[in-house]
Amino acid sequence: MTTKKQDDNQAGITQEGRFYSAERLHAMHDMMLYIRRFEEKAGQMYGLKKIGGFCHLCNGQEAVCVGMEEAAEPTDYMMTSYRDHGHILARGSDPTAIMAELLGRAGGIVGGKGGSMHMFDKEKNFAGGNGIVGEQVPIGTGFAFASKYNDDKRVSITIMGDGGVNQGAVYESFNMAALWKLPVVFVIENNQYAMGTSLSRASAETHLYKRGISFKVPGIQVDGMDVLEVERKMTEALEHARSGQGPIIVEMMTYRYRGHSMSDPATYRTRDEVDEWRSGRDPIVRLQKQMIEAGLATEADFKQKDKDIKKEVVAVAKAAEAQPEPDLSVLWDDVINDEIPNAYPYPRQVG
Amino acid sequence: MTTKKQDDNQAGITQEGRFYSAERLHAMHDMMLYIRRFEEKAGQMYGLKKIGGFCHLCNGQEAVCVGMEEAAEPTDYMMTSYRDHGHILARGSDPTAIMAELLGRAGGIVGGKGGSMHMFDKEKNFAGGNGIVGEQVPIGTGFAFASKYNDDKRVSITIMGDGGVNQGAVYESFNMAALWKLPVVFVIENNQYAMGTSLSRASAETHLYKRGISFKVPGIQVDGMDVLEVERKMTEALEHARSGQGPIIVEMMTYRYRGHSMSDPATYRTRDEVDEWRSGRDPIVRLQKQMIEAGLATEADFKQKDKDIKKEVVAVAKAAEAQPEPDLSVLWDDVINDEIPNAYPYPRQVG
Amino acid sequence: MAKITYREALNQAMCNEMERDDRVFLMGEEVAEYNGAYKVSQGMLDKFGPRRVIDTPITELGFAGLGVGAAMAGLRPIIEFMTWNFAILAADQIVNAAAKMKYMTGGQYDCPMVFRGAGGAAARVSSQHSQAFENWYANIPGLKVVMPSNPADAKGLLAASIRDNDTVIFIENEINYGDIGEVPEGEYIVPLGKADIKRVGSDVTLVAHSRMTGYALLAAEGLAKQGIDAEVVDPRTIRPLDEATILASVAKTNRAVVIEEGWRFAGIGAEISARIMEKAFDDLDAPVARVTGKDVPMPYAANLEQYALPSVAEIVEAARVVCNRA
Amino acid sequence: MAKITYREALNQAMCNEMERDDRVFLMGEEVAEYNGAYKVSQGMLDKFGPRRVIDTPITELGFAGLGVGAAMAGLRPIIEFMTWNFAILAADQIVNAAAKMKYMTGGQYDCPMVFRGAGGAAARVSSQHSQAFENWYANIPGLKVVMPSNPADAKGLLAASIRDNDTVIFIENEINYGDIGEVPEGEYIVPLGKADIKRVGSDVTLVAHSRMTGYALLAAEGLAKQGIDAEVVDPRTIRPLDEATILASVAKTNRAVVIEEGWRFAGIGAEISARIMEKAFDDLDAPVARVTGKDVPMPYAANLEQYALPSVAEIVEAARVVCNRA
Ligand SMILES: Cc1ncc(C[n+]2csc(CCOP(=O)(O)OP(=O)(O)O)c2C)c(N)n1
Ligand SMILES: Cc1ncc(C[n+]2csc(CCOP(=O)(O)OP(=O)(O)O)c2C)c(N)n1
Ligand SMILES: [Mg+2]
Ligand SMILES: [Mg+2]
Repeated sequence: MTTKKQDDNQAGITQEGRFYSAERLHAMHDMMLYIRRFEEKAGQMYGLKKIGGFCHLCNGQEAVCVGMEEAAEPTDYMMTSYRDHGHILARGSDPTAIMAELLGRAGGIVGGKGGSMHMFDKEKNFAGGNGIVGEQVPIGTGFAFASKYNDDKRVSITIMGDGGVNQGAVYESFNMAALWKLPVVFVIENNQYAMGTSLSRASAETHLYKRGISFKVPGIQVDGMDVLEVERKMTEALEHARSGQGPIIVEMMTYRYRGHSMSDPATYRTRDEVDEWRSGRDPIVRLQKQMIEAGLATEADFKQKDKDIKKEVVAVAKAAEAQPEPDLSVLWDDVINDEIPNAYPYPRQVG
Repeated sequence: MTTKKQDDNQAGITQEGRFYSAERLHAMHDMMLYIRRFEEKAGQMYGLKKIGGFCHLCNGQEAVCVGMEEAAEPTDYMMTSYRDHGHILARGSDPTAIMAELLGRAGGIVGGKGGSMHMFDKEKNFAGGNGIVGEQVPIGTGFAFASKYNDDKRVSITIMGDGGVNQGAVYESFNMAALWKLPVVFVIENNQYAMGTSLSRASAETHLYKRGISFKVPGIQVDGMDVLEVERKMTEALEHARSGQGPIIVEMMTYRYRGHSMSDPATYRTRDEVDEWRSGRDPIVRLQKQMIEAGLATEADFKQKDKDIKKEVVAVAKAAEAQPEPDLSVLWDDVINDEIPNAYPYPRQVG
Repeated sequence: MAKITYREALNQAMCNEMERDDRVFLMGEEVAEYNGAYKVSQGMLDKFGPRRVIDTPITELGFAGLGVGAAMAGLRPIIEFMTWNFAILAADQIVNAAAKMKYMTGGQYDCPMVFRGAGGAAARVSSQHSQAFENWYANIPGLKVVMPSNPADAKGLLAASIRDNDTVIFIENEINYGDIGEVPEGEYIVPLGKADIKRVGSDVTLVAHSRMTGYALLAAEGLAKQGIDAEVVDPRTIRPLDEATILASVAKTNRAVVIEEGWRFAGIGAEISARIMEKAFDDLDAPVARVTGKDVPMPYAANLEQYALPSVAEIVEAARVVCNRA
Repeated sequence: MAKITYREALNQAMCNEMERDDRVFLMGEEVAEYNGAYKVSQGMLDKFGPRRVIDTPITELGFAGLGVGAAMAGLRPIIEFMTWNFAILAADQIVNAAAKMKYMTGGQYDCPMVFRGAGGAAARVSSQHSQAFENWYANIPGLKVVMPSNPADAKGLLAASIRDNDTVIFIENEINYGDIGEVPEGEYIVPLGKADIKRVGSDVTLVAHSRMTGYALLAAEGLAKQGIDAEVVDPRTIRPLDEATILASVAKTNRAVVIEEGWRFAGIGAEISARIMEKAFDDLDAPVARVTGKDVPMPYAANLEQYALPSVAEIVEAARVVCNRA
């Protein structure tokens, strides 16, 4: 059970026995829409070459980001791959700092050193932003180890993709987490593709929630296009981990509308397939419909909201762009903590 | 079905509907006993410091070595870890060359370069002898890939331990082998311990034949102390792989009587536990009993056989010891094939 | 000669060798249906079919090891790493298996295979995606390390590497993939272990490989304007190293600068610098200088990234210093 | 001062630090119930219990990464690799995660942890178990690399490494585990980044780390008999390197030999040799010489193994050559 308040006299929606207040629904909706618009803006800036390197959007996957965050405690750790914008926005990190990071500016969330793939926010317990596929899985297991060591009831939410799930370190992690009953929820964002490789071309067992069976890690499958289901199932999974029962796998069935990264035209998918997800199952439209049906909002409200968010995002982008590039001297910052001044390579200098 | 002949009019034993001729039973018995005595000799030589480095004996596990080999075709590939003496002896490699290798002599099976952990015999399709735990598993999968590529109906018998099975590369291999239906039999020698770590302290799922479920690799469990059961189940597994159905896991339940290596006193096990396996389930004694019961041999026959084998082994050890050390010049041999004479590091010279 | 890209040159080498020898196959992430993350394998699936051009799951250690086994069984794998940054996951199979297999088996088993992919920094891809690991592999007996700097060398060296009977670490450069140059058509082999003088000069020797060869050539142009005539030597094969060509150049110029994109400490430049001084101590009029990547993980911001990498200006400056002209 | 083994000295350092700081824990294969494959952690499970002394499955990449996460979450892991040969499986977590974490996160997350275990060749353990990887890790910004050569340094350096707020690669030596020496009792810290002159001399500088320091000291004895007075410098910390101490020695002796057990190409010796020549070119009366492991995988046979390793005789010979006495 999350500690968030629930009030049965309030307006809201009850789904599968769980009540969501209008306020909470609006918050979830707004965050999903914010992520959508924020990333569209990022895509645009990438097209203008203001953002460099690799840039991976999560358009279509917003319900996963937001529903998980709704279920989690702020003290729970969260870490993921390079496809990290949505998750860190949902965590509540400063959008201007995130946009500034994309632009490589001084006020970027990691000072311009990481870019799109390496978003971190320690204050919010968001631990990346990892560029090596699968690398965050043992690391997330380590956060869970620390929670158990400190007995602090925090859970590590460790996110990977349907491609990343094949990496050997994932199974080393499953085994250790199960053996030591570590409080970790392994989330698999199954968006059906790893770059151009469809799930069934890379995985012998395509039901990814079953990937823990060989290690006694239970798994559940979730409709990742339904933010409320994500919230509910994630709440259960967190409860499982938090209560000392050990790890659990949550497979989120989802889809990315865009290519793998900004440079991928995604010709390996049919237009029909993309349309089926984008038009038929979009998580934002779905929640809007539910809220309208429940009389919690009108189409006009959402139109207005969209306008407002777009404006906000434009302002964020402007503010970020107005920032200077990092000072060249920061090149030498944060390589290590304890610098040893009289030994080579000498701190902060060439040669 | 193996291509080995079976003759129902011959003397022999029928078990689970499968007939074993007296000749074949003797051969299996003799090989198990040979391995036992050979390794005891190796242990003795190690005690005398004639053998150096690490030396891992397979006392107790002989039925696995011999039963598998009985089931396999000579063209099937086989590879294992550093605990390799029993397997390569069962494959039919020259015992003198194996003993010479242990002694670091010129006539060693790999010229004295590998020692106990790195036995190879390409002519017999025995591919090691690998010292990095788990490393042979992707390699074995690669042999199977080559067999499929060449459509030559060979199977790769890829052996690992109950400790090695936790390595991530094993699951990367399971997945690829299942995805591409590669002809590989993954054999797990479950001798209950990885060095001093008992199975349940290292593995969340201790039924190791289930370790493929998450990758759609089927598995079976075998009494690895019964050479006939090993032969039968392995025959089925090979047939599965050879017929194009993809990989299969065979968990061999077995036990090593000695420590992990010659330097391990194995104090982490109770004497009772060791005795239960050694006295109660020894594969050689078991087969002897069966053969005596079936009137195929007498106790005296086996006593004589043991004497003969011990003599043979002594002769082998003598012959190996009589060999010179490798010539120092071979240090520079076989680093690469295509040497480039005028480039640094220069072939066959210092600096 | 046709003008083609570095990427196309690599593609030609692979296609030619696969036509010649059925044992050669290409395996890696996205090499088949996607035609390669960087399009190096464009069209190869169509040409050779899924038996010989194989997409893998994202399991570097697994498919590298699979390649080792396939090579031991008699095939000649080309294993593509999307970049060498990811190959670090497979280092065990490369170093403990492939490199040692022939030795460890007393000569019984060969590992004739090529591990290839992009090394060094691409543009703005940050710390985990911008590393030069050639010094790691060049340290290891049993391996050869090859790094072409232009399209013709890319084709000739890759063909030679595929035909070589040892394990070759073939490190390409993502920034160079689009470079265009004259490349001989048909079969073309550049032998391994031979350096190439990319520019003849008399005042100072610039030793530079991969992307840095281009930087050294630009620096040489700049130096020429300042009256310094630089010779540019591209080792092409890092291990084994054609030091005779380097030493002959230094014997002529008496001065040397070694340039590499990677980090300085125990890098390729350290080896070449030490080697020149060990072997040509008396030829030298000044200590050998090194220009290398700065000793920091690669940052993302455009200005920081540029600062972290070696620059043409730094090469010019280093050359001026060793020529006593700074 | 008590005379204890190198192994016991390491054990003392870990126990002291674990008593001081509850955040410190030890994890690795066989470290707990078995008391360590090489008995370095003898008694620690009894002393600190299974919360803080943890046996792992054989999954180097996994538990190295687990350590990285635990360090990011505020603990101070000591991750033991049974040997550094197996750590190659974990290189990705060390190089792409631990080393870069502070930089990549703009200073937000630290990785204060020690990766430790035996490096180099033990006795007769053949090619896959006899490798020196210090040059790999010394190349990487974000890491420190520490290699003690005697019991006192082992204790003092390990304590300093555990207290250090960065990721430390701590490479022990299996052959040295049984060495006995005087070791200060109680808290004892040897600061990182400080070389130590193990023998004062005036004719030639021998730079040697880890097991090779002992070889260099034996060589110095031999040289003394031949009238050559060698100074032996042990860097102790490889990265960052106290080159000032090395350069001061060379300024005095004008001659240097660098010794390492590992392979030559782009090894630690390459860096130190290049560095001495770059920085002390005019101090040198002869080019710096290197004595290294032979460029072959390590063979098993006793005579071949001995031949493959650097020998005291080779060090003596190299010193004679640089002193023009050969
Ligand atoms: C170890 C490693 N191998 C390869 C890559 C290149 N790469 C980046 S993303 C990606 C696909 C990952 O797909 P998935 O795990 O499904 O995540 P998604 O992108 O769909 O979110 C690949 C192959 C990498 N970054 N790291
Ligand atoms: C990657 C790696 N890690 C650790 C070791 C050290 N080591 C050698 S054998 C062994 C135990 C293996 O146990 P298991 O797989 O059960 O095989 P068994 O020895 O029982 O046959 C360990 C940890 C190694 N050789 N390689
Ligand atoms: Mg995906
Ligand atoms: Mg075992």
